[in-house]
Amino acid sequence: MSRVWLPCGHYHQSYAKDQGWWQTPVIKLKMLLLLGIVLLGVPLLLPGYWVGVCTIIGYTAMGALGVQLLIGYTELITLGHGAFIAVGAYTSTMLVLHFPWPEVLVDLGLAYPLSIVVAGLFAGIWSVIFGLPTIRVKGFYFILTTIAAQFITVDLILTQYVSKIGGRAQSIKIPSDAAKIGPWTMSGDVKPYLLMAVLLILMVMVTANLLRTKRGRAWMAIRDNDVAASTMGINVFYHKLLAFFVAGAMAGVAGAFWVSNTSAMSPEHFPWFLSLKLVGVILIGGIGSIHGAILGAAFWVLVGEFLQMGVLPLADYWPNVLMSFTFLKTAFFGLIICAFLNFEPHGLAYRWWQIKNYFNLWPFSY
Amino acid sequence: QAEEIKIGGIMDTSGATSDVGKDYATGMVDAINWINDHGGVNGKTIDYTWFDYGYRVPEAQTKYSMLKRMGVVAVMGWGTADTEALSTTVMEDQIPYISASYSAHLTDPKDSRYNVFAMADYSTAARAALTAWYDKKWPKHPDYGERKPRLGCFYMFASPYCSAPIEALKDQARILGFKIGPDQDVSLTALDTKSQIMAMKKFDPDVVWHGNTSMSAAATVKDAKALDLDATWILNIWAFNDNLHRLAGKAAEGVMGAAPCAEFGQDFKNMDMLENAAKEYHPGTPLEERFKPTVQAWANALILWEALKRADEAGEITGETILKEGFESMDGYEIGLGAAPVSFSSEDHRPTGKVRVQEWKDGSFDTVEVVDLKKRWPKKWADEWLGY
Amino acid sequence: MLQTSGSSQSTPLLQLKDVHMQFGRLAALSNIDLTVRKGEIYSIIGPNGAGKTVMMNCINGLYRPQQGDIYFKGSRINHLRPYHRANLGISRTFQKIELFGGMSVMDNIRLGRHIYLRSGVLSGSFFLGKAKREEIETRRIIEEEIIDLLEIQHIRDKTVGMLPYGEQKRVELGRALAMDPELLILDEPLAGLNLEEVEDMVRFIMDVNQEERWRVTCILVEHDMGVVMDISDRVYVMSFGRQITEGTPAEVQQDPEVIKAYLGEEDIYATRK
Amino acid sequence: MELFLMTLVTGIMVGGIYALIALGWVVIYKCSGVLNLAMGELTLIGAYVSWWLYSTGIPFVVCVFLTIIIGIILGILTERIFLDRLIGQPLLSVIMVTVGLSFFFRGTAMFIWGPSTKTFHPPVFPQESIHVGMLSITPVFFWSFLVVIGLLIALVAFFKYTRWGLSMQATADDETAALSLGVSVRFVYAASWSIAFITAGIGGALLANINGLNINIAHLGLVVLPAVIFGGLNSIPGAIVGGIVIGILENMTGTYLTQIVPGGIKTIVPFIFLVIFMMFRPHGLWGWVRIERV
Amino acid sequence: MDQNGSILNIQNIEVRYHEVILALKGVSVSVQRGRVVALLGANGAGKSTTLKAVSGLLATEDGKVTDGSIEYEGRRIHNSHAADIAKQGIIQVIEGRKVFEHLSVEDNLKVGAHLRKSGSVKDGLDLVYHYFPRLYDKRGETAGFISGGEQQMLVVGRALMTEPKLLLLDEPSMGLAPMLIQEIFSIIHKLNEEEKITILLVEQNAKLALTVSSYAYILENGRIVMDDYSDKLWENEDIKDFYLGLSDKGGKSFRNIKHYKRKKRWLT
Ligand SMILES: Nc1ncnc2c1ncn2[C@@H]1O[C@H](COP(=O)(O)OP(=O)(O)OP(=O)(O)O)[C@@H](O)[C@H]1O
Ligand SMILES: Nc1ncnc2c1ncn2[C@@H]1O[C@H](COP(=O)(O)OP(=O)(O)OP(=O)(O)O)[C@@H](O)[C@H]1O
Ligand SMILES: [Mg+2]
Ligand SMILES: [Mg+2]
Repeated sequence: MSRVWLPCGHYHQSYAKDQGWWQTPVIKLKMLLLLGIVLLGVPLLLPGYWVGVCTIIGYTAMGALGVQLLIGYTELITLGHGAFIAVGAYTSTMLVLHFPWPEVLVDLGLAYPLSIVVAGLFAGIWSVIFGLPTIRVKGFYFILTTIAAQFITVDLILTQYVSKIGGRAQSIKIPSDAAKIGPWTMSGDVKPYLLMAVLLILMVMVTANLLRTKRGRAWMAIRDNDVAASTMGINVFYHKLLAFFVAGAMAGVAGAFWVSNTSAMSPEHFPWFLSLKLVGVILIGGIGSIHGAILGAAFWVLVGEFLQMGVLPLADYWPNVLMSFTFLKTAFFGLIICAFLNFEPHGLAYRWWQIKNYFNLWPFSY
Repeated sequence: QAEEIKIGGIMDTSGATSDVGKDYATGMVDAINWINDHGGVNGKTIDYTWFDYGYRVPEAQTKYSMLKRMGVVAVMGWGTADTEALSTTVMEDQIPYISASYSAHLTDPKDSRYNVFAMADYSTAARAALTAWYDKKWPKHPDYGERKPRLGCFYMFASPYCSAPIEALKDQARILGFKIGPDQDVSLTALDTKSQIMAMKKFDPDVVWHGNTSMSAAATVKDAKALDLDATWILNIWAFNDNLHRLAGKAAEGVMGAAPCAEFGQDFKNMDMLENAAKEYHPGTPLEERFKPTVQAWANALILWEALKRADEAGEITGETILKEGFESMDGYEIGLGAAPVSFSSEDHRPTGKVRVQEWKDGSFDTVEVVDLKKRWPKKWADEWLGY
Repeated sequence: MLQTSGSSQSTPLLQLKDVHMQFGRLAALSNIDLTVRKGEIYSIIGPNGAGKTVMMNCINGLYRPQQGDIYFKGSRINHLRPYHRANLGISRTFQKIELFGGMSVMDNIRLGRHIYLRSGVLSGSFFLGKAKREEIETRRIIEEEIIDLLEIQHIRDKTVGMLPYGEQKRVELGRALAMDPELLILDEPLAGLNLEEVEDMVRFIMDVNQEERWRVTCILVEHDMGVVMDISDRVYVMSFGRQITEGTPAEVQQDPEVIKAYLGEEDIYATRK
Repeated sequence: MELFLMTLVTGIMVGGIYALIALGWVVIYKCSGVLNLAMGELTLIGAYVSWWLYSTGIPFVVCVFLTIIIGIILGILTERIFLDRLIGQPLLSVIMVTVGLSFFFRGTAMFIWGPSTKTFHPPVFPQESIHVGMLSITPVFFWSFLVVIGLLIALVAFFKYTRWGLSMQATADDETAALSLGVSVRFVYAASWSIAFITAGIGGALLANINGLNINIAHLGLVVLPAVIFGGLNSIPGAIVGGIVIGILENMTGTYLTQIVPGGIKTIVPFIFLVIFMMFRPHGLWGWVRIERV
Repeated sequence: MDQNGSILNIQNIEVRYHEVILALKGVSVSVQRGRVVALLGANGAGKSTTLKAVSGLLATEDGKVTDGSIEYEGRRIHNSHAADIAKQGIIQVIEGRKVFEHLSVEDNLKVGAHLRKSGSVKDGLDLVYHYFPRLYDKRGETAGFISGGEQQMLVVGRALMTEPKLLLLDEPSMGLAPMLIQEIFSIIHKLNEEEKITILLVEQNAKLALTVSSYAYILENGRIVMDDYSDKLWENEDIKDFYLGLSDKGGKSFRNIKHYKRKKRWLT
């Protein structure tokens, strides 16, 4: 297989940048602006529906970030990441609903936030279990293990056993006041969105930091050349498991977040398609880039929305075929993915890099 | 310009269940158009906006919130997972949610006050079908009176729809005095079920429940015939339709099932209305391609129509009035279409206890018996069976 | 030209005793005995397919010989995995460049310092405390000692996959040096370089071998006889997995068997037409 | 004993169907190193095309033949339109394109033919089973088994004895090097997709005869993944053996294990088994061993 | 050098990678039919890029000829498909020993014969085995497992199997034992003399390259800085100094190298 080497690591162009987050005033300004948009702009300016869409984007991005870590940074191809989101979601649900929390904690609204943490840890550990075969199995053969993770976790354990806890089979009802953080009940459009935004920002920060320190570099080394990595003193197996843990934990947090955005939890929230979608998201966004995961999620969700919107007006003119249009929508979505990868095989993040490079060289391209 | 009533729809026309979902969605559009062309809701027209959610729960959630934003007063829904995922939300928003999932879980107003549907829920249907067999077929069996009848179950354990009525079915079997054999897991996409049939043969059942949809039902029925499993098959609602005999051929002979409503084109009250509407609003789709989901869609549309009218007469049309003045005031409302009259109350959203049970015989569906569970087991109906 | 610092050179750093490595029916190494002393440049030469790379792989743990023992600093390391041996101070470069193609030059070299970094996942996640301090320190070491030594300032932020071959070789050496190794295995470091680059590379090797800061013992696998004969302290010649001879460059050069199996009659580096 | 034998035979027969679809998967992997996640949809298209032809009154054998021809055309078109620009690009991108293709194919097929369940009318194969001793075999399965064996021989011969067979494998190994030797990678892609379309077409046509066809046929594309992995991603005989082993395994579990461990275990046990199996053979039965040489 | 009779004519090409990285800034090379032409230059000068531009393999690395033209026997070939170019008889031996790792040595060679008429495959194999007996010993082995030098022989041998008209050799001697280096250059010489293959040679071993070639170009930083007949270059002081290492008074040893650093580029 031939490979094109692209920058898919992490960059710090100057000595100083290595030390912190916001170095120059310009970057600081940019970051603040971005934060402002994310935390204030979106919830205040967008209509509720679009806030909801943004929440879905964020949820997708949280899942995709873990997949990015595994595929984009460690080259552990996973087609079963949905399983760990599910584990997180169920852990949190179970904890919130059935765990005998001390009254104080419930009153203070800490039960749910704590459950998010536990969900993250538990999903991380669960994910490590399915990472164990990496000690021998590599490449595409490994994806079988991840698919197994999906089926064993969601289709067997969650569906058959966990879902039946607490009475009604298959779907566990989540009362609207179950997801409570401090005094706020997570309901409506804006509050779940804000929770999502905070969690996502945190995750991006953690990922970015990990990637520029020891562990992250080790992951990338394993991705690029695991034999060489082992001769550099990197314990390849341990680091793979670590990647699984971190990615699984992020998925778990995403799942726990989902609890605040649904009123019943059932295994059908986490179909295999979800896992596949997460991989699609990072491919569209760009392999090996953090903002790729977010851009990809936005692209995926928004294209779906716009296609949906595009079909609606047609209903008035052509009601007969509207039904068939839903298939054209599917087909079109497929076409967009194909076309996208044909013209941007390295994803959105790569185009971003190109533009930056172009401007760096711009006046003097020689 | 007449006043408009905004109704939303969340349908699956492109996802995993689109084989039946599309027909349902089409029928729904027919029905709403027809309603608008026949007086609307006391002169007001219905403005119906629907989305395809591809059988994906998160999408259903965003679609729902979009509909809410548009100001709909009621939503026509589809699958079990998404309906349940939204049930608390719709209760808070006070938007009645009329689904094609007849899961019995949705019938307890304590948990899901705003969920309604027009036909016997899965559990009631399953109980009725088994009872009908017990009433009509078992007495003709050579072993009648000598031993307990034996029941075996085939269904996909992992699917919510398939496993939803199992508990109720087994409960009913115990009430009627059946011996219950081991369950067999059959995937919705099973190609071949010979080994399950062989395993079931050891138990030698008299009656077998199949809880999936038509494709895997056809596969099991065919294999059962090939392997001489001599038992009567009872199929779950979404399996017992015209597709069955098309797929299973001769093996479909004698298969039973609950038919909470009629097949498309069968001679029942209001059916002419469906046919005319189908011809008028979707001339591109030949009538042969319309089947039961269309009828099911109509049934849901018709009860909503009635509820809207009642709400309108009581004053103003809002989600709350539709539920309270509309649905919950219905007592024995006749839909026609072979469905039993429906009643809702604020304690009980089971539409009916009365189910028609049919069998496929000589090229048509024959009614075996109309079972009225509510009348037969009034105490259990009232105290035990709600919501599972 | 031998013996610059007598006493330390006599201590054995690495010993292979009767090492035997078999792939299917092919004996890639048989009865290999050799001793590399501290501080020397020890060259291994032999025709293509002689088993040199296999031997290097055995030393740093990528292969496990079926038989025989490997001692490093006096202790037996047969059972240790490669990352473990790296921790002990064995580092290497590869014949067919094995860089981390998607990462920048800096990050590649930083990876060399992996074993010296101690911070945990948590402090790494938030880039606080120890992790931050360590990173800055690493950066300093790399900038001041390695990048400066190898003269690769101008490419340090480039992705290595895009660099030309010659520069990649240099980066690879930099990465190996970042580990502050005691034993540096160089597998054909000069292949594919032109004269000027060869000279540079040789200079680096000499530097790290002799300068007080490094004092690295080197095992050099190379086909460039001009360099091997000039800079090695001792030369080990092998063919078909077996030792042919061992000795000082001058001795080896004269050995008829070596000439027959490896060097050939002509001196290709001097003659024309 | 009878139960065991029946389970075994059922497993083999169902395995034959898996093998049929697995073949297409392996061919594409073998030639381009790409995991084709659209395999289910190829089967779907094959099934619909042959059903559609049959419903116009053409004899079944001719239908299958025409399906094959249409498959070849579609294979070439797929390469031209969707994959040509991706030659030399990262494999994962190509894999994702197959995901895009799966949406595209599914949507298009459903747009053309509608989602409702279709059946071959009149049935092509007799619905009654053939009885051999105490065993009973559905004719469709029997035929597909024969087809699988035929395809196995044809494909193995193709890869072993033809110039293109070798060059295609070389392409999967190193595209750039193959290009530099004048192997047309576009042709290789087109050919491999055509072959996949052919096997999917035949497989789909037979499959649709079993329980009719609707969108759920696409599901099979993934069910066969364990089979492919078990056999080794680039081994044609491996796909067949894998298909059969997985078929048997599923049915054995279904028969003997579901009672003990209830719940969906039938489709899951093959995965569990495979995860364990791969600890001993990380490249399946006959897959290419990953070369880690420095 | 006159343009007539040249089989390959590269005129003032500019090559970009990823649309932004400019690797060649105007390179013109002309190769006479039946000659060996050498391309020398420091690392990163763009030698490999030039060859890839000719063979069309640039596309696989997201590179493109953005200016100038490449003509082969009068036809413009730049930016056409690599396989089509190969069909016209231009074969590149890629640097980095890209063997088909999972195929056996003999199968590797057979893939090389892809463009040959089927009958002559055996002749091709005989020829390659004749030149590289070592490959004959290893013919059944999986190519990924043979030694680096053997892989180098294999890629050169594989290219010979294609019966090229114009052979683009990228560092053929890399990693070969001294004896084999002599061998491979005599093979290059023979191929040129006996099989009448035109060769464009990129080689770091300037002495040998200038020995076998009749004309040579020096590439620095994406530009041609000097070109002349090989004999003339051999006499050139700069070349002697930087490429041949002959300018020093005799007896220079690599040991003493550290005492002087040289840095000179023609144009930068
Ligand atoms: N993993 C392996 N599996 C099978 N055979 C191997 C393996 N590694 C090496 N060999 C065989 O061992 C022999 C020695 O290979 P090695 O790479 O050590 O040669 P070398 O001396 O480094 O030659 P060169 O100078 O060409 O690099 C080769 O003939 C090769 O075929
Ligand atoms: N795939 C690529 N992407 C981006 N830049 C590249 C790529 N390949 C080469 N380059 C750049 O093009 C320039 C020329 O590289 P090239 O490989 O042609 O050099 P070379 O003369 O062959 O060097 P060497 O002797 O080291 O092989 C270099 O500066 C390199 O950074
Ligand atoms: Mg070697
Ligand atoms: Mg080069």
